[in-house]
Amino acid sequence: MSTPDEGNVLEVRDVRLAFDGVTAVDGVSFHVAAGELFAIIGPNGAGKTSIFNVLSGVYRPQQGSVRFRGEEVLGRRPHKIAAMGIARTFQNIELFAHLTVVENLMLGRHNHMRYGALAAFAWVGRARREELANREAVEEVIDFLELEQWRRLPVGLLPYGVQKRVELGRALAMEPKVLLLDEPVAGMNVEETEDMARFVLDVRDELGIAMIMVEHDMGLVMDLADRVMVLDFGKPIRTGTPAEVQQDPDVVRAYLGEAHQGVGGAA
Amino acid sequence: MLEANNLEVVYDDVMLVLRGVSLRVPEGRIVALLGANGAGKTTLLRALSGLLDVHDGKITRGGITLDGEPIHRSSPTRIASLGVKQALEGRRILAELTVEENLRIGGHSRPRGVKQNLDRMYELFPRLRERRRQSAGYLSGGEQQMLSIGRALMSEPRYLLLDEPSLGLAPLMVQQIRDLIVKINATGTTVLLVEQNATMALSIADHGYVLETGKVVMDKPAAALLADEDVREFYLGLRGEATAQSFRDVKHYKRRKRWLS
Amino acid sequence: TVACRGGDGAAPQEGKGGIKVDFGVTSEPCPDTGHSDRGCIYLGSISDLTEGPFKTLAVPITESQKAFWKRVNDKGGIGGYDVDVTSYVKDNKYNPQIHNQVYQEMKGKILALAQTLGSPTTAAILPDLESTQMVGVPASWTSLWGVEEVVLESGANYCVESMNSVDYAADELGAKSVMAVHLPGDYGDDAAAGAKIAAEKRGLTFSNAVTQTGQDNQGGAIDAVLASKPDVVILTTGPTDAAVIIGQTAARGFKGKFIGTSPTWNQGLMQSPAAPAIKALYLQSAPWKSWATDTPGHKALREALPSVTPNDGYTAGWVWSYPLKAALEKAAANKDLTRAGVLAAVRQLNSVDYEGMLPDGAGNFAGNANDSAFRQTLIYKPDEQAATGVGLVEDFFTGTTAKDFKFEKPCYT
Amino acid sequence: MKGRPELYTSYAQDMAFLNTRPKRTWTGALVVVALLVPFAITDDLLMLLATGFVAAIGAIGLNIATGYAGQVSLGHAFFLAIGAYTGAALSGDPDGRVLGFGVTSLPVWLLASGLVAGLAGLVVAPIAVRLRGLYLAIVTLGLVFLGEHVFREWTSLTGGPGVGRPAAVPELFGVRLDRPSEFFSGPQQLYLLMFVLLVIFAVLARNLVRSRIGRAFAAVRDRDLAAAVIGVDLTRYKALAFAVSSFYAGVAGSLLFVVNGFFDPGSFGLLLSVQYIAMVLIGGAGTISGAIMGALFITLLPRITRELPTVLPFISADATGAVTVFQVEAVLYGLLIVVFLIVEPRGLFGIWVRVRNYWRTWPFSY
Amino acid sequence: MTEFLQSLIRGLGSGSIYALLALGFVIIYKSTRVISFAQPAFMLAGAVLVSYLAAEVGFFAAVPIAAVLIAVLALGVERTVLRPMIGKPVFVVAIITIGVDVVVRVVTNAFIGLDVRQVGDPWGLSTATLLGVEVQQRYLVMFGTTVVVVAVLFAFFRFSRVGLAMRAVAYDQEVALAQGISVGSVFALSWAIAGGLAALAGVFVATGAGVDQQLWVIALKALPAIILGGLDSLGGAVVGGLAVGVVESLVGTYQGDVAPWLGPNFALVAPYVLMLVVLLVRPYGLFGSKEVERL
Ligand SMILES: Nc1ncnc2c1ncn2[C@@H]1O[C@H](COP(=O)(O)OP(=O)(O)OP(=O)(O)O)[C@@H](O)[C@H]1O
Ligand SMILES: Nc1ncnc2c1ncn2[C@@H]1O[C@H](COP(=O)(O)OP(=O)(O)OP(=O)(O)O)[C@@H](O)[C@H]1O
Ligand SMILES: [Mg+2]
Ligand SMILES: [Mg+2]
Repeated sequence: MSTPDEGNVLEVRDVRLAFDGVTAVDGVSFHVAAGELFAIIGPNGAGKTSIFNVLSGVYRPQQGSVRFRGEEVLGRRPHKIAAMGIARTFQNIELFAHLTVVENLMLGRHNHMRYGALAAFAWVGRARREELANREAVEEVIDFLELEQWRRLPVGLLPYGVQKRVELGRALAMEPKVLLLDEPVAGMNVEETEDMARFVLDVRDELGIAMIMVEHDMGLVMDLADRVMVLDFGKPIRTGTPAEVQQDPDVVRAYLGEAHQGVGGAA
Repeated sequence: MLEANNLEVVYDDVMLVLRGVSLRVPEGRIVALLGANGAGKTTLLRALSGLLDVHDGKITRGGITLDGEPIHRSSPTRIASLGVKQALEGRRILAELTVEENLRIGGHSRPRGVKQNLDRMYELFPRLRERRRQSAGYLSGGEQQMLSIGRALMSEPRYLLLDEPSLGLAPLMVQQIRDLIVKINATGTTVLLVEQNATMALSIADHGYVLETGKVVMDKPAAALLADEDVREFYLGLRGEATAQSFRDVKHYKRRKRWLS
Repeated sequence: TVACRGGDGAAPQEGKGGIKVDFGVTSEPCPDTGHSDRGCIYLGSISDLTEGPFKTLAVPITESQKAFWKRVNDKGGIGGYDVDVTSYVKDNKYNPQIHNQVYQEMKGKILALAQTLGSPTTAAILPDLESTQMVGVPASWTSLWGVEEVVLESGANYCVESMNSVDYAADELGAKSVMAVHLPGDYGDDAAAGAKIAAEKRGLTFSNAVTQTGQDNQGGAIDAVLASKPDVVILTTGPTDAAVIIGQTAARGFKGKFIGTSPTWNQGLMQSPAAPAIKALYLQSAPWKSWATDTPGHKALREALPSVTPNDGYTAGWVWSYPLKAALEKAAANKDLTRAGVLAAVRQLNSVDYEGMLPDGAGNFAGNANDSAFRQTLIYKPDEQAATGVGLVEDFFTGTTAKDFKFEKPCYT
Repeated sequence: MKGRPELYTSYAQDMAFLNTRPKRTWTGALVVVALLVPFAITDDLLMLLATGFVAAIGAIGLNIATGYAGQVSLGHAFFLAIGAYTGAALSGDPDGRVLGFGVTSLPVWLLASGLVAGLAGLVVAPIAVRLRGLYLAIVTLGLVFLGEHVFREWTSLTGGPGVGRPAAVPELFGVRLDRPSEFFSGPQQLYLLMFVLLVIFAVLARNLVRSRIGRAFAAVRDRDLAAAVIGVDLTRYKALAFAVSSFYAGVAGSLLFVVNGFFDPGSFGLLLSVQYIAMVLIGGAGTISGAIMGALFITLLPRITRELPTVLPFISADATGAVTVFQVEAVLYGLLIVVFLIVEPRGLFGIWVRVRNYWRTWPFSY
Repeated sequence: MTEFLQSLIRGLGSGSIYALLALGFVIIYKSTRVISFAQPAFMLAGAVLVSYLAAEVGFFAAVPIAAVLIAVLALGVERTVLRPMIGKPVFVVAIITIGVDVVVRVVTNAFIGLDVRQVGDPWGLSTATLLGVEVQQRYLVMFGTTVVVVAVLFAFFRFSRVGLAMRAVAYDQEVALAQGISVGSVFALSWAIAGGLAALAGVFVATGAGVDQQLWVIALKALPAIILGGLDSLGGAVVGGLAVGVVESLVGTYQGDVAPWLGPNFALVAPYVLMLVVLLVRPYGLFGSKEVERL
């Protein structure tokens, strides 16, 4: 296990989260370095999403600490954490179905605007300036993710794969320092998966944002991730490079399955 | 045999989604249904199980027969009682009910067998047994997927229509589900399998259909589909290539589907 | 005052028989009176006809007024005109806003209001009545009407009636303590105010309990009565409320008497489980005599409504109509059937001929509030034999309190 | 330009208040018609429309909480009442029977009414923030019942039930708008006043809902957990939605009875709350124009049902007959609401969208 | 002490009426997620119907007949105006039920006529002595009937598949349909049961003094009861209904001495205060099931 150092954006130490009877996360520690793509894999119910929920303040763990750029995250409410610079996507798409793509992305920029209710009523001066400026920022994200043709549609009407992309866009619009991706290609067809892979790489290479990705598509994880952590029953059983992890017999037994030697077979 | 003949389906009186689809699911077989997002796969399943109404959809032409008897005007309740059961897309578990209650609901049309079937499901999915008294909504994504499949199996259907069962499941679990489908098929359940994971679907299916924008564009034995070059490119992707490539090398480009031109 | 638009204004003009007219009076005959040679005076009625709390009184009142004016028409009309009270009848659901809205709708087409039911409802149109000089007949007995020029009230108001009831209780029943159990609002508050004034004057202990409509909501009133055990309770509630209060207090051992005002009574109560208690404990005060009384007015009422189930709502509607008839006749005689003319005629009325339904001298609209207040009341008691379920106990009387009381403003303010 | 009517050259244009030409044309035409109406129709209809405009202000307010932020409130009557009493008391006769401070200037008491009601909204917000769906709806209904109790008891303010008090005094720059002036009748003036106020408050609301705050409301409505994770402070925005909604209710409440000139505590019951919810739903939840349409519809509906029986000749005008006009009216009122919502659950706005789409594609424009 | 006991028993008596009403609301809510504002109208209609029937067939025959007839009426309403709304927003449906309420109530009012009507129950205001306390017989009957009805309902939902099916229908109609549950029958059943319960409650309300137009208002007392108990809990409805009755009665008895400044008739709004307090602690009422949410 590599030791935490100054360059880490995120340091998670010994987090334990239990719901009555169920221990979802059991002593998990890891760190993410700046610009790193860190993957978490593990069987269903291993606690991957729960870790994300801890990081974004939805769940409050019984013990442990999460430091984001040196600051403690635990105990803060979700919107505060979002404002600190942690953005995420969700396992089940959590877009605002009645709003358009542009509006969803503008919501991502909620904390980049500061004007209050009175300014909003009048929609002049500061409110107008901020709205216009942020609209430009949003259009850049739209460009980046090639969402132009869907901009004005309510997201509820979009194809599944596009919705996943919009969700990524909303997270990017927040200009986060760390991006949490929960199963970004689940349910996507091959073409969409390949597109998403491209976008994830672009985010890292062009924007330099550190990422944590949870995904069951082993092809994707093994190809993209810098390091991988494997969870089982809430406990990390192995952390290492994709190659190391793939060879680990415990990982094969708990997660990959015997049939899975070599190239990923699951989408 | 469950059969759709020249089926045309319209949503909201305007959106023509299926344009003359014919499909045969012979008794005792596994039939795979592939197709891009929005092709109309789910719509076809809804038509088969009578659930179009809920979505303001209508069958405007063609029909569906079950063992020769037309059922496209029957209520979903009746179709379910005839043994056609659809596992809905997107899990759709009842979050506020417990895991066990969700399973019981699945057995609504077969009240006598509920006890044995519950045990059977818990055997298949030990995770669910651990969580049986917990509100199903707190399950993890994959656990919910198991519950959704389990619920469909609770009524011991004659025809099981599965909509993307492998979505969100861990690789090991995907293998288990695959084995499970083979197993229940062996015990007499006919399966119509909709999948994005074409590799998995075609590896167990007898026959496959490819649906594009509401039309069947391919209708071949599974083995023939697996060998088809187009299918390999569009549904098996990188993994279908002889020499495995890395996702790191992916570039944006638009492919042309040959069968549509 | 209004440019660019027609419809609202009507300049006074010369109508039939050289009478000056403006609003709501036409030279064409009324739609269905069949007297093609007469003109027509349109009167409006706004009443509680479907869902409101006073429907059971409002419907008979409205019917009775139709019969009253039909009789007037049959006996020759007024100054060459028939009176129409059927074209503009509206339901207010006992809601001030609706009352005002329907009033605004009919306002330009009527001369006066043959009925405006309820106090908050009427209050919602009072400023408008005053500014347009429109006269209205109330279907309520609040003491506020005594000071309102445009309102043509009849009979003793709730305040006077309760004073008389308390005096009666003190004199005839030997009561030493009185309690007012009443609904909030001018109806109950007015009565409670009168009861209090009388109790103080007579040196009786007085207590007070406000209740709400609804059979289920009388617990507080019942507890209050049982707690202070007054000799007499002055009730101003609805009929079922009264039945619950009387029945339950009696069931829990209360032995005092109840005196209720007329809206408190409904003959259906004689079939209710509370009937034995009501028969034993209940008395009813009344502003005028009940349906079956033998006066020319009552006789005419019964003849005009031969087939209805007797109900003192009919009596009330009939009695209330006399002053307006007198005013219209006087205005016609003055050759001025404009709104201003009718209001002027009202001021000239020293007394109204109620055909014996109210004593001579009733209906003085010429003087100030104190002079014109009518102060006599009757007492009835439940009687299964009687047509409307009540039989006379005490004929018209004025108690000592009411006799000396000086009216300057409504009692309840 | 003719060829590409919707060519935007800047985001400012795209994000403008009325960003398409049809919107500008239609809105302009509507305003002109509304300003001409007082010279064409009778006073009673003007008063009804004026009431409708006021109701629209209230409905817009409820729509902000319910349609935009998803907080279904049956407590609107309570906030309307607070506004009504604040306005009436502030502008009331200091020597009158009931509480009055003699501040008759309309802008002053209007704003004060809104602020007091808005404050009340903020006070109840902490309770509301914890609750969801129908629990919230019924609890806010509880406010209405508690409010009714207070208003019944506080007779020095309200005049008491069944008695009531005069409404706020509409005086602008020393001119009583409810009295006829040299050029206009009272109802004409009130109509114009209410119309102008409606336009102002509608524009303000429209601005709010297209701002970051409005988007945050929508996010809270559609999925509050996700909204929190992307940075929306749930407590704050739920409370804000309540406060703004109550502010509008307060403003509307203070104006609501100006047309009638009189009101009593019985006016603020369950029925009033329900009417406002009906306005929002019948108009189409989550749109400003829907709220306005819904308010006008509900306000005019009784009038429409009063006119309807005249075309059904078999009904007697008799108050006691087996079937009376008034019963028919009441039944029609219920039936129209039922039938309407069954036919078009998206409300008047839904119908409008249909019509618009029809014309848009006819014959094949755009 | 006697005063307290009497007050308590009166509260339980009227509370059992509220409980019956609350059960109706809850049953409809459980299967449709809608609060049916048509319940007050059904309650009034039930009482009026009995007032006519009792004269013909006697009170004890009239009550079940009326309950069945109102159940049928509710069925009809469900079939005509609610069935088309399956899957539509619940608040729209709730407003529709208000429309239904207006229509049914106005028509029923026409049958009340001008005089207060009587349901002809045999108990009147007669009292019985129970544990040394004098109580009205009708309260005992109400309480007893409610206990029996509740027991039957509980047994029904426990031992039939319907209870679970109802909840499935409420949460997701498509899922229910896919499992072979007849959503229409579940809706119909819940409306019918609720209609019957409303009729029964209406009769009980009317036993004290009679039926008049305003009787329906009492149905609104069920609203704090169902929130107090938890919207989707049958047990909660019963507990909530009784709690509302008892609180109303006790506050009525003692508030005048203890806290007169709260104003007369504070008892009538006391249930709402209780409701607010309970919800501050338990946002889903005493027994309501919590909305499940996770990301
Ligand atoms: N709010 C909660 N209440 C109770 N149990 C919970 C809650 N949230 C999660 N769990 C339990 O914690 C365990 C971990 O869930 P989590 O969602 O983190 O799994 P996961 O690793 O993301 O699985 P998947 O790959 O299936 O999405 C599961 O067994 C789940 O049932
Ligand atoms: N309820 C509905 N109303 C209107 N259109 C619908 C509805 N459901 C689906 N559609 C449309 O019908 C088309 C086919 O949808 P369907 O869900 O059947 O596709 P699918 O092949 O199952 O896609 P996926 O792989 O995303 O599940 C899509 O274009 C979709 O937008
Ligand atoms: Mg997960
Ligand atoms: Mg007078």
